[in-house]
Amino acid sequence: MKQDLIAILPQLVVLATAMAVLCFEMLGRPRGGLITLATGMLAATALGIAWMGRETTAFSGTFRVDTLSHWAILILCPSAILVALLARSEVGGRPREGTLYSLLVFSTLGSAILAGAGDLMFLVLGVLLNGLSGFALAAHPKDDPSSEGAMKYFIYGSVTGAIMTFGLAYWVGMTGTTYLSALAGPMEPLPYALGFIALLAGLGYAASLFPFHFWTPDTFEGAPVSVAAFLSVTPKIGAIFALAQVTTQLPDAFRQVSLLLLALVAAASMTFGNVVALWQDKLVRLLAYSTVAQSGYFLLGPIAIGHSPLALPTLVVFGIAYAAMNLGAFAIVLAHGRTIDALHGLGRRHPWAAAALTVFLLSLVGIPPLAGFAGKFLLFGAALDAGFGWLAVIAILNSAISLAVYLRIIHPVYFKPPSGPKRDIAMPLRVTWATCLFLTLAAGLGMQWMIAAAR
Amino acid sequence: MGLYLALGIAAVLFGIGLYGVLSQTNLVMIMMGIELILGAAMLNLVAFWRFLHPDSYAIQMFVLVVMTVMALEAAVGFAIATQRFRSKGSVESEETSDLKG
Amino acid sequence: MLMATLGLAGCLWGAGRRSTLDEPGKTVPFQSGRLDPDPAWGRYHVRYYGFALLFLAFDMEMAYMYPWAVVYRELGVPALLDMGVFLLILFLGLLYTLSQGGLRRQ
Amino acid sequence: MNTLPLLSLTLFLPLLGAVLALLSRQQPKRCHAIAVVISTVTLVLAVLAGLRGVGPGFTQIEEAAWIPSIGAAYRLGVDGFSYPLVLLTSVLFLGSFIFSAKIRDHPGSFVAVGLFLEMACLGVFLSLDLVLFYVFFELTLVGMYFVISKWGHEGRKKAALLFFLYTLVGSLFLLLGLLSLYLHSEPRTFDMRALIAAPPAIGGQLAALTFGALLLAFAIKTPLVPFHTWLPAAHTEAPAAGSAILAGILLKLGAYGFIRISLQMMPETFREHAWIVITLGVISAIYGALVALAQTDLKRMVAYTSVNHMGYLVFGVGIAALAAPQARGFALTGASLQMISHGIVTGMLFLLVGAVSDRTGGRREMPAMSGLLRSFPKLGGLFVFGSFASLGLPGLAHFPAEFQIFLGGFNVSPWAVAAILLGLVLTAALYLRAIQTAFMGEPNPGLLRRRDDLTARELWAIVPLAALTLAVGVFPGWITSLIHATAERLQF
Amino acid sequence: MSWLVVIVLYPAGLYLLAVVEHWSSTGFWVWGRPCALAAQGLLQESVRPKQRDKVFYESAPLLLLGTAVLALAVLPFGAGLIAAPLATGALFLNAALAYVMVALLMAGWAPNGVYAMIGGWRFLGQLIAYSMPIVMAITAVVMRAESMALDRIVGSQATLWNLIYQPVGFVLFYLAALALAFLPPFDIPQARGELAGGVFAEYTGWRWLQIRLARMVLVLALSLAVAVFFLGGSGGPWLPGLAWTFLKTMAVAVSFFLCGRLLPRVRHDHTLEWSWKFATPAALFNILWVGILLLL
Repeated sequence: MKQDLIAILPQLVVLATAMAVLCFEMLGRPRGGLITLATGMLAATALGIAWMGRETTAFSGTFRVDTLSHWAILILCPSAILVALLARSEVGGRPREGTLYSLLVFSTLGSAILAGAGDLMFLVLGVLLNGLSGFALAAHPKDDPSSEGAMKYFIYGSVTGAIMTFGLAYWVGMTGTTYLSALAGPMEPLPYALGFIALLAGLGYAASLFPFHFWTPDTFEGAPVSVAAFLSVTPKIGAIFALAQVTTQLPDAFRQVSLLLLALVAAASMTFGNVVALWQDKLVRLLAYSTVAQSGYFLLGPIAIGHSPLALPTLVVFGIAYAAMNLGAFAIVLAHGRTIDALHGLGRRHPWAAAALTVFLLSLVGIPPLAGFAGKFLLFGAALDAGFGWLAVIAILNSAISLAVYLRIIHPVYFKPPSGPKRDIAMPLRVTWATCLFLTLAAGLGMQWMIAAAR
Repeated sequence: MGLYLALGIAAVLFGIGLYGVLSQTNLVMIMMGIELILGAAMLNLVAFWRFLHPDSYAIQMFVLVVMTVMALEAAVGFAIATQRFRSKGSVESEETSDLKG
Repeated sequence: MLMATLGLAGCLWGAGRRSTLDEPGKTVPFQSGRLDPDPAWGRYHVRYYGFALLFLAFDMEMAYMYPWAVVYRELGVPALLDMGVFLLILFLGLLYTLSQGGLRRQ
Repeated sequence: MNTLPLLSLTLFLPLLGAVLALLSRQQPKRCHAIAVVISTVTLVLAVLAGLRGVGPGFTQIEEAAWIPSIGAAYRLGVDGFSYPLVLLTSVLFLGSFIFSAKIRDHPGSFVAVGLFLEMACLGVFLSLDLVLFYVFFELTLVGMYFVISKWGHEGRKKAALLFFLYTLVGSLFLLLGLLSLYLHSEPRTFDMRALIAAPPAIGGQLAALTFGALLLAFAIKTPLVPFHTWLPAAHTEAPAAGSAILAGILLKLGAYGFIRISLQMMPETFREHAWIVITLGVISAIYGALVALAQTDLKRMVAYTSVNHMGYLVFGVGIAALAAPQARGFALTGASLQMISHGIVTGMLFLLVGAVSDRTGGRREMPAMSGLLRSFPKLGGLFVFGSFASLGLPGLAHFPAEFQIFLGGFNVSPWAVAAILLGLVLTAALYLRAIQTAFMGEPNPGLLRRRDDLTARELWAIVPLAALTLAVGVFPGWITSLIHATAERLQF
Repeated sequence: MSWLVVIVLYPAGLYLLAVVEHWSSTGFWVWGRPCALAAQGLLQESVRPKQRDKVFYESAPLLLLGTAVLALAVLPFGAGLIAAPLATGALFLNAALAYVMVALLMAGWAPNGVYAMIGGWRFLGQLIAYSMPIVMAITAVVMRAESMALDRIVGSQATLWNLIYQPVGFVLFYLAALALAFLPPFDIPQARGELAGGVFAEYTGWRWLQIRLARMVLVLALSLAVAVFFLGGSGGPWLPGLAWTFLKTMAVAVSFFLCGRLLPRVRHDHTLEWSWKFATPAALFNILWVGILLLL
């Protein structure tokens, strides 16, 4: 018991932070909540670093303390801080500001739980915690678009969650336990298939993978930009890591066909996300579709895990890269406008912000030596190594399409006349994107540290 | 036999729930479909516990977890429905057309 | 005696079945004398949504508490601590609702 | 490593310059001064590195740990193939910066992007690590994209997009190919030296696929027909200096990749599929010449001759894979020399075309021009000189290169050489026609916006290139000896 | 034999309770009042709204009665005198009583009248208020007994009644039971004089009699529950367990009506607010209290 608690101390710190932030909100001190959030998350991160290298399980094997769960903490907690800074500049001063912070941390906790799930119940609970906080976050402004987005998010989330629970019941019935590690046991094809498809639905929705992504653009557009940024990063990383936890345990008899299904989903997500993004004029929607595509790339990691020594580092590196560049892009969007038109001539007005935006977008494409390149480079390597060369080819063609998508933003930023005057940008925003910029630039050089730590 | 009967009923429940979810436009009705699906999941679990793995505590626990999921999703769902109702005056998902593109 | 009681009740019931005058207002629900009341089957603002949502959360917690209560004495202090943490989090939710004015009549 | 890391200095000096230029972007003159000074110093450093001695194998290795977990590291070094290209890069960039010192539209950004591009190009040639190679390979795209879409002509947006997309697809396939090489190396490493010393054992279909990915990547970059469609648009829309660099250096990245990666790391597979490469080379040479012949736009014409010249080059590489050691030496040396010659000559031609269109207000249709030689004797004379070099006149840069390629080719397939010689004839024809229509005859006064001949600045940019053309043509030995030694060492 | 005594004793108790109830609301002690009411109800004309939901209208009183009987079924009338000795008796009791809310909502909905409807919704609000205290109080009792079987719960109080052991729980359970049976001061669903009869405004004649009967049985069941959970059930000196249970039950039931006579009616929003602000925390405190006592 005691060892269990020590092993999951980072996650516990996250929980405590969420509660402490909530307490500050009760006292009507959102700023204190923000500071608490930052402190708590930094503490969790520090613990995550200190705990690095421990490989154990907690609570009789239901929660895995391993590379993925450590790195989930290391990625998600700093992201939560950055998102909180964004939120501060967006909804600061409005009612229930502190609640937003608290929900951010709760959702982060959900993702952290997902990332270490060694048990089906943790999968269900992680998706639930993640989702519930997410619904509330999306509905935070209480206006028409946000409630619509939240409603769609809720419908997709709860339906896929229910389906996932239903399907997982078959796995439980087959194995008699809820351990993921028991999957390798005797298994009939039909219950297995039902369970796997259901699982894919549940986690695929959180990761906004192709057939389950329909909530993404609407929710992102309705929600505050900071929340959209959060929703594009945290649930996704949790869900993909959880998928990785599952795919390492797939029974051999169905492994190939399951991975093939995942691969098809990945290919569809990438293609759909990128192609649809080509026609978007609202930046948030564009980024929403691009996150669908990015999840498709991300899915290469879980597919390759167990077949390639590169897969685990890949998940970590791409996770970091994705968080940094996506949050950065959203931060710029928040600062400078939610449509492409609003960004016209940004290079003239705010050269540094424009340069940062360019870096984030090129990083999303995967241009070296930026973070996105580091991630994709390893992802493609892992996919090739695992024998999914065709998927890597599709991913590559999609990278090219995504270039066209992002150039639609980059081009007017530099080559169109300015659409508005220079504006003062709040300090927290600048801090956020500067941090993201640093991470995006440094990830290529710092890859070694991450890979070494992830092994 | 009992197992298959229970699984069959659960499957039917699931089917009804899924049909409800897909065919209804009112948020509250959709939530009812969701509850049916979760109910089917619980029935499945209980049946598996009763007929296949009578000594598994994990399955019982899972049933409790599913109940929690049900309740909390209902709670948040109603909260969203209330808010939607206040801002828009309707909880029909068909009428949600402000956001598209 | 039982038979007699039942028989009496039966007679009385039978007596109550006799046909009655058809008066206006007899077949409409009471609404302080209005004879064409609006249908009541509609939406009401019952003003306790917040409580209802809180109730849902707390009610689920009870599902965990019953089994816990049964084995509480066997498990001793750890059980107290476990449930203590759980209830603490839950209680925090209650406090939060209180602080946000959720426990006021809406 | 106790000595001064000259290669790293060469590599990162332009980056420093880019930062300086950005910092002083308010003062155009200082920006251009920075550009010229930095690129001159870079050239000097490159020359100094060469004076230290470039051996047949990789020399002047500079190595630092980067990602040891996956066997990637910061590794720089030069050999006979890459060193001349490094020199070419520094020379051509210096020339281009001198030539574009007139740019007044955001000169700070221009200089910064240009120097960034120079660093990327140098990086490709200097790096001895596949990851590093790929990083710089892609960076060139970003730099070039901004050059074209910011300082290009009317259709620049589309051209830049086309260029970026097309070449990105290519380089992504390159990434796949590189990863495949990595995954099959034993132990897994990205070290080029190790990969060349012990080519990865990829078997069967996978080898073909890997080779195909690499071929596609380099064919797009080089470009070979049918993957050349981005090239005319990009060249036409790019500013003069941009075109010069695009043709002079960026195309060489593909050609260099053919030799360094396809040939050296997958010799067996290359040999198996050499015929495809040779065929592509022949087709490109002839097709490029034919299409160039049909152009009326002077710049497009020069652009298509690039396709033609790159055809020879790739043909040479393909021949080298098949030929016996003796002939291989010729073919490879020829191909390498062709890179240098084409870089110098085409770079010079594009700068000259730029000078022409500066004087005609942006119009470049040859039928409209006439008598340029009389109007601008220096400009015209240099153009004629460049044309003769480009069509392969003996004594000028292309001749020794093409001669050696054909010499090697005769040992393998005389028919292919015969076919490709047709391209040579066509090139001669099209240049002569261009000279005749645009430069001979009476001047067309309505066309000209400016009447002055080449300015001192332009001369400073172009004349050294012309001198180099002559030098390479007359004394090719000083370069070929380097290349030849390296080519001889290849053993497969 | 014991069962026979139960069958005689408890209906008599019911009759007594009906008399007490009349006294509590009017102040007159009329022994024949229940008989008169019964005769009146049976003779009275059945007036029914035309546009009613027929199924709900007819089944609501029956459901209420059934609920109360179900609750009685698991409660021990004396040592070993349980109609259905369930291992999860406490849970079952709780579950059965939840249907009171369903019955009242049905009754409120069925006649399509606003007064009834409002009464129904008010009871739903009341449920939200009382269920947490009642459930948590039961939990604390279960903790002490280490079982949900009601006879074990009675057994656990052999030395000390839960009334003394966990007074807070007793108070909460007592008040919640009042609310559950919508007795004054928690009678707002019915709210004589305000809602014109509330939930049951449209019930007349023998249906109304059913409701009154069900209500009495419900009160009896709840009193019995209080006796079992907190007053040691059948435990007591000299007299047989059966008698002790009956006496305690009647005492509790009479005290219920006394409360109604003494206390002012509580608005349903106040019920809600106080329940969540004070009662639920108090219930949690009670659980903690019992938890600590048990570990000592």
